[in-house]
Amino acid sequence: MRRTAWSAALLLPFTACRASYSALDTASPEATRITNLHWLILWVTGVVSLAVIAALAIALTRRRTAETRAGEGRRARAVAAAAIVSTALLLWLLTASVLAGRAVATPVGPGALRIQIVGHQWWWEVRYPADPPSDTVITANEIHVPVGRAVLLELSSTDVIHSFWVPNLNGKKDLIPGRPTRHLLRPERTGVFEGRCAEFCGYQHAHMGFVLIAEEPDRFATWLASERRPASEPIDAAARHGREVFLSSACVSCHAIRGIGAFGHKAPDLTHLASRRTIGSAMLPNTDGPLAGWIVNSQHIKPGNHMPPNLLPADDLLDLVSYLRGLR
Amino acid sequence: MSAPAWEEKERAELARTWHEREGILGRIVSVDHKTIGRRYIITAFGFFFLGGIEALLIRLQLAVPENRILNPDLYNQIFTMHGTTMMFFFAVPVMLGLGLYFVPLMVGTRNIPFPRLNAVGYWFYLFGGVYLYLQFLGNGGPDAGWFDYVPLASSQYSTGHRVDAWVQIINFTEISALIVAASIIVTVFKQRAPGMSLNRIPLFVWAMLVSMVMVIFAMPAVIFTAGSLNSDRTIGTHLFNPAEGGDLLLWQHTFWFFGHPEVYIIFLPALGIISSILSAFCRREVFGYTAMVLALVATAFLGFSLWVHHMFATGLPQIGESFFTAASLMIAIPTGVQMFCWVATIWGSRPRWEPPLLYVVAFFLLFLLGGMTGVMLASVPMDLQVHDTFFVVGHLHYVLIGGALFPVLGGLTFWFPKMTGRMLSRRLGFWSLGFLFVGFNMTFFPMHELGFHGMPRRVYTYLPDKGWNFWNLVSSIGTVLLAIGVVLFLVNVLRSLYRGARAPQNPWGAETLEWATESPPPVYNFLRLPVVASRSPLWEGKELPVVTGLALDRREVLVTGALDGAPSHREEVPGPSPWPFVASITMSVGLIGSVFNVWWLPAGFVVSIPPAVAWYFTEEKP
Amino acid sequence: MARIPTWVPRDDGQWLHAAKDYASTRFSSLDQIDARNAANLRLAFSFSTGVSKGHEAAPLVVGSTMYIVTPYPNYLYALRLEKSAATVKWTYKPNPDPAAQGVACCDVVNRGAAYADGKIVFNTLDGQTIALNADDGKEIWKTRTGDIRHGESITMAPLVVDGKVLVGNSGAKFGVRGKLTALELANGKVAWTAWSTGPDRDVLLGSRFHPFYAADRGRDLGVTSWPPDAWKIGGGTVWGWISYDPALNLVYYGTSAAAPWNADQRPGDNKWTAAIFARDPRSGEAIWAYQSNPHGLFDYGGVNENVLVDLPWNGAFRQVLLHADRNGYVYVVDRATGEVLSAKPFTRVTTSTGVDTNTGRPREVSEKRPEIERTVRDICPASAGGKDWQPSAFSPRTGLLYIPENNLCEDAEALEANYIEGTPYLGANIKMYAGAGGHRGALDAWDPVAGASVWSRKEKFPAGSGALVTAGDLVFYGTLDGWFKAVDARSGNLVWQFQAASGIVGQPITYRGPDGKQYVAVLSGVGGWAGLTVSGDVDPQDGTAAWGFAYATKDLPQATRKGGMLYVFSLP
Amino acid sequence: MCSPFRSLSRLRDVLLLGGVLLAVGPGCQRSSRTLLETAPMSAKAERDRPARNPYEDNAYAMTEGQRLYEWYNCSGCHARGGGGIGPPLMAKTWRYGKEPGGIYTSIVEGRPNGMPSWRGKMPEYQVWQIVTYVQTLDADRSIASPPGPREEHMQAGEGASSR
Repeated sequence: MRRTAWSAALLLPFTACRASYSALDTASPEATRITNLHWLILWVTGVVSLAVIAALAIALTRRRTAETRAGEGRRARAVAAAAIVSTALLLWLLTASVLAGRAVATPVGPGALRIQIVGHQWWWEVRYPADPPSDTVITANEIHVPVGRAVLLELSSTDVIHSFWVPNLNGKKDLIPGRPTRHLLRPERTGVFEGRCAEFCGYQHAHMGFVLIAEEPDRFATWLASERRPASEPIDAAARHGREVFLSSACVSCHAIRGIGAFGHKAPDLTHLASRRTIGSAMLPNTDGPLAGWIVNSQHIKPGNHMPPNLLPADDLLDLVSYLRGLR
Repeated sequence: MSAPAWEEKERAELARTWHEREGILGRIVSVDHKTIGRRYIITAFGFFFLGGIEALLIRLQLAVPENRILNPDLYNQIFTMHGTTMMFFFAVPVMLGLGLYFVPLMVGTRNIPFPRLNAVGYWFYLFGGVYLYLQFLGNGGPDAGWFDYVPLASSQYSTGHRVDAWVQIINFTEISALIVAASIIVTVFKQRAPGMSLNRIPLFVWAMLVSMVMVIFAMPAVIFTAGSLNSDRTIGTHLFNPAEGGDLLLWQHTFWFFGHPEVYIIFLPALGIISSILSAFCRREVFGYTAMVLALVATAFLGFSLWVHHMFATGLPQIGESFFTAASLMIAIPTGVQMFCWVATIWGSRPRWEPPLLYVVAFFLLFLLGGMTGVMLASVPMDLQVHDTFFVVGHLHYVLIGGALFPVLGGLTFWFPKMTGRMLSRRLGFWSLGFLFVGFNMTFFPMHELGFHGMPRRVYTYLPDKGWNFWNLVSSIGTVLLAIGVVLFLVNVLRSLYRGARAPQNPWGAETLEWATESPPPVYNFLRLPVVASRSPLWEGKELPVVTGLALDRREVLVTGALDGAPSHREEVPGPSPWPFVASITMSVGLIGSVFNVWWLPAGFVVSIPPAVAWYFTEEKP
Repeated sequence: MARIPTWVPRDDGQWLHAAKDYASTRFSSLDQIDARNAANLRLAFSFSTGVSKGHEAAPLVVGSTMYIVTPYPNYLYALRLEKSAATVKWTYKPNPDPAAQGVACCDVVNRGAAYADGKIVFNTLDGQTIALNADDGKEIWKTRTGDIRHGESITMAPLVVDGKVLVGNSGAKFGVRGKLTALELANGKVAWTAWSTGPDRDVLLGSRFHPFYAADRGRDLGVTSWPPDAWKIGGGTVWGWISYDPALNLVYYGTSAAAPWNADQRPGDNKWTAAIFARDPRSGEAIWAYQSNPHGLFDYGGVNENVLVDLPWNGAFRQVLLHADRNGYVYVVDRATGEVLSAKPFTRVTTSTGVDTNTGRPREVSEKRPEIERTVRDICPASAGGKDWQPSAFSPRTGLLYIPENNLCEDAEALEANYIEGTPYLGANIKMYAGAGGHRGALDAWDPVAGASVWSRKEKFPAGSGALVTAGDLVFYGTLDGWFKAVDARSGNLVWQFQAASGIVGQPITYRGPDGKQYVAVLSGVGGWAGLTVSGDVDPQDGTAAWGFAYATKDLPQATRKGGMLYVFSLP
Repeated sequence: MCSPFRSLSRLRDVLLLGGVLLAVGPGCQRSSRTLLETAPMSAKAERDRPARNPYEDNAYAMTEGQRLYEWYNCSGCHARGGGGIGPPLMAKTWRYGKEPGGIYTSIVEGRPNGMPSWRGKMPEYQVWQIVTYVQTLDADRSIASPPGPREEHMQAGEGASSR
């Protein structure tokens, strides 16, 4: 639009860098509406500020004039006029903001896709509830959503307050223990968007990210179907041994892998770990090296997180990694 | 020419009556509003430097991605200490100090009404800060952010006595603020110079008065909130435990009901300083006196009505939140009126380009940008995008450093001659302001960009592929320039103390009463209290009429009517006494001890009663 | 008035299995002791078992020998009854694995043995079923059906039906998947196993399965009514009572509550936990099933006894089963089709406002749903139930069902449960306390036709032992603080009582001794879930200890001590 | 001429007072916490394990121990110290003694009467953190130890020890 181009030029210096993960690179009607509101406020307040600065500059540099009653009256009228104009502008911004707010608020459409998100200290549990319950999909730190359909997030937390935020899609909403909240996402184009925890929640608040993938409805359906299946069988002897290592060491006390008898509930569900893009709540790429490093000593990578270091012999570690990498 | 004989005799006798003893003991017993005011300012700047060092450490850690200088535990302590130090131990106390020092002088009286209580107020403030930093040095600093949201700050997720330290210092700093507020309010209403009716009170005094009234209403809210967390953490009540009927948002509501007025308590005195500087350097009364006073009062009222804009993301009902958007936008109007009146004051006057005026110009530029981002944060949908990101960090520093620190530095430069009798160097003043302005903008302007790019607040590090590296580096370099500016200001102050030019009574030709006495003012402020006939007594041109008849052998102040300043009676003011210091020691030990064992609190309270009684009844023989 | 089914054999003065007869009436037609002469009852002899845990077993009398099973280490004594004092004929020590004590949720108890075809069959805590020769105590066969590694133990009394020994398992609180196993009486081989959760082939739901209610019809409901894989650790264990109707050739038993207690972690009906099953004992195929507490919120299991009676209903006698459930309702269910005829509360219930007989589901009160971060108060009846495992007794002479009742309520808060094999899988914080009226227990005389209580005797402590009713119109029961009482079956007046050395949680029986006299026997030895504050040395300062019972019975240690004694009474 | 520091003696006094206050710094071991924990438990380590608890009375270890006490289901058998399946941990006397090394062995080796062995399932530093928490469950719970998490409220009642 004309206005965006103009203001982009004005603010070129600092929007030059890559805008992939930014509130200004919008991918949903809500984000666009908020960004337009942003430009409106920027323009209105910008003009007012420049006017005041100009007035100040002139006042500071103009030659001195005599103290006259008429001068006094002129200045009184100028101040009154400025006050009235600024009040009017603020009223305009107020109405624009309230209208935008109503547009962005959460209308509960019947066809919305329900996703339950539970905030934990420093990772995100994601559940897709279904009827019958056996079709429920449980995953972590990665959210797939179909494009073109409203997504209703039901947010809750089990420990401290977190805040769910995908800059490209919509504002943020807190996850408060004992007080469930709701949030709306309506992605209008496909893409991989990064999300973040935006409320200080302890040691690893900095690395409590997640990935949100908006994809075509059919690809979303195939992803959902694959997530419903139990863990895939290990393909070779090494992977089988890796499964034994998993079941015999500390992993099984916290992690769950559906189908092999690991039901831990205190850490991310690993049934389809290999299908996820990142590990360590969107901190490391999901490849062999980082995964091995993470298993051996996650404290070095994310000091203070709740996963203990695991001193495994080399071959056990390799087999375990090969097993986990096989969990498509 | 030598002063007339009677004046020498009166000065000697007054000096003996209002005598302040030397040495450590003298310091402890002193009740002079100037000594305590100066102490507040110096201690506040001491904490400002500590807070500055913490800021440097934070920026050092965030200069490059995945930096390993500070581990998360230490970083959390440092950013919490930075916030707590700057808000509770610098911003409010420096305003209290300026108020304590200059309000009595500007209203033309000898001392504040409750001098001994004020001494206690300062000691509480000092002991609170010392305790917080001692615990911080023992790796026990609070680490849940300066506003300590529950449940992170509850005993289950913040173990040990870290957050307990934060909870206790709230008692210390807020009690000292309440004490100073009481003293200033009574001084302004009951001890003004004769003839100083309500519409002749200097704008700085109005600003301090309105700010102190806000203190009276805001500080108890945080004392209640911190007290509730304290009882949850130590004796096991469940005020913030949802399982037992408590509510987590109760904390956010009661804290921010104090939180937002707190920043206006810091901002209003700054408005007063700017009015004083502008009237002095434009040699002209500030335009629209009534409008300015009403704007101050309006800002105070609206300040209490918009705290929920800190909580837009907690899922409160949409309609309710938009009320607070309206309130947050409305508060821009009174401040706008003040800025328009200042511009009108400058319009047509011949401003003198001195450092204080430059500080005011810097304030204009920075506060306007702070106001712009403030309006953005006021709107709910916009705030949901930028809340708790570096955008907010940028906004709050623009309105706090731009809106309060620059005016305070301007005020200090303006009043330094009066406080110390020495002029600050003009050249160093310009250099320090230059570094401050450039460094400040280089540090905090990129933060708005980082906020839009999704960088959350209070992160100890960040990944390299997020696109935040460049602006974080720029911001960190900016901090160095800011630090240089502050150091230059300090060098200017220290150098001028010994080698600054001698300052006459009224170096800037200003119009208010503090310039009607020597620099630095004697212990008794005025030989004879001045009588005021207009808003700018010193610009009347003729000799100031004075009040005669105040006793010279007793510490007396003239009590005048609240509306028109008509003299009503003479009141004797208590002199120095060691007991306030003793009482503050015992009460502080009680409060600090209660962190480690609850029974210290009643013990400390009981032990404080004798010194408190003694402080009230004993009279120091001059 | 209701009557005992016609196929129940005439009383032969013996006591061959815990429930006396396949209809589980616990009624004896011996009437030598009656309301008039009961006051003269005196101790005939006593026998110390040498074990000091909860003695929940029912002694058996076969001919002139009495068999008793003790709690862990599960000794089995055969006592010769000829002379005035009991002498030990033989003793069998199974030496179960001591680690089993770590997976016994509610004290290391055992509810007794069963006699059939010259063999004595009983279960051990570590999951073995053992058959001994009744005469010389030689071991005939031993089969392990439970694995303590994933928290499974066995505490129930087996039942021998049609040449098959029916054995369940315990450990729902450890996430153990419930099952009923049938072993061949002759050689102990496993004939069939019916799981309580899982696909239809595991639950043995075949073509003959016709549940009465629509919600119970569907394919693989044991899987679809759970979140994925949750049915594998879903509980529904079988540790209670089994009844058998030879005419209909159906075996009736209940399954315990679902795991974990925190219901939010298992959305869906959680089939077939807290349900009553009717199966064909030969093949194990289920004929009908009725889920009394779908998606159970308060650990209300369905394992309580099903007393088979013929009840006059709308002018005709219907073949029904009476089931006093833990959710506080006495269910009258048609035992041929599984239709719920009536369900009336026999104690104060706040968690539901009644049972909808059209759907068979209780009408839940939503404010009482425990949630994470929210403590729910005044949940009545408490998780231990309006009546726990303590069996009721039915007398055809009075037509009344005598129910040992708990009058307890609780506060509960849900927690996020974590599953680690072999450790409790709970996710709840419970604190129980006395219900309305301050008394914690009672004995109710319940008229199943009218669906109301005729009389009720308040007791200070929660229900201790099971009930026994005789043709002499006497009801015998024991209390947690050690009183063994006999009351008039018609009026409820106390006729006789005896102070035992330790609390009574056993099941009283009566038999005709070799000398033709009627004897009444009961095992005393406090324990079970309610008695853990004594038998488990639980510290009542922690109100949530023993899953909340510590707070409800914190004064029990002053009232009784540990012990283990058989008491047998008779007229002088 | 007057300046805030009228004389050098005044400057000396202030520095003296400051020094005294600084020396009193609590610096208590109580608040120290190490985030990069020791390597997990290996077979060799258990023989020469320290009998003394390395986290003696450390607040961070206490709260971490409490979280692990819940996560590893210790509360299922021992509740919050009152016991149930397992013996009560608030009792005055314990069957295997109360010194930290003994508690450590009970957790790692397990005990014959039903205590499972956690060898290999739990890293060594977590065992020591649980030991630190278990020691706070002693009968006379002193006020100094943190009052513990929210479920403490469930013990409120006449029987509960005053907290």
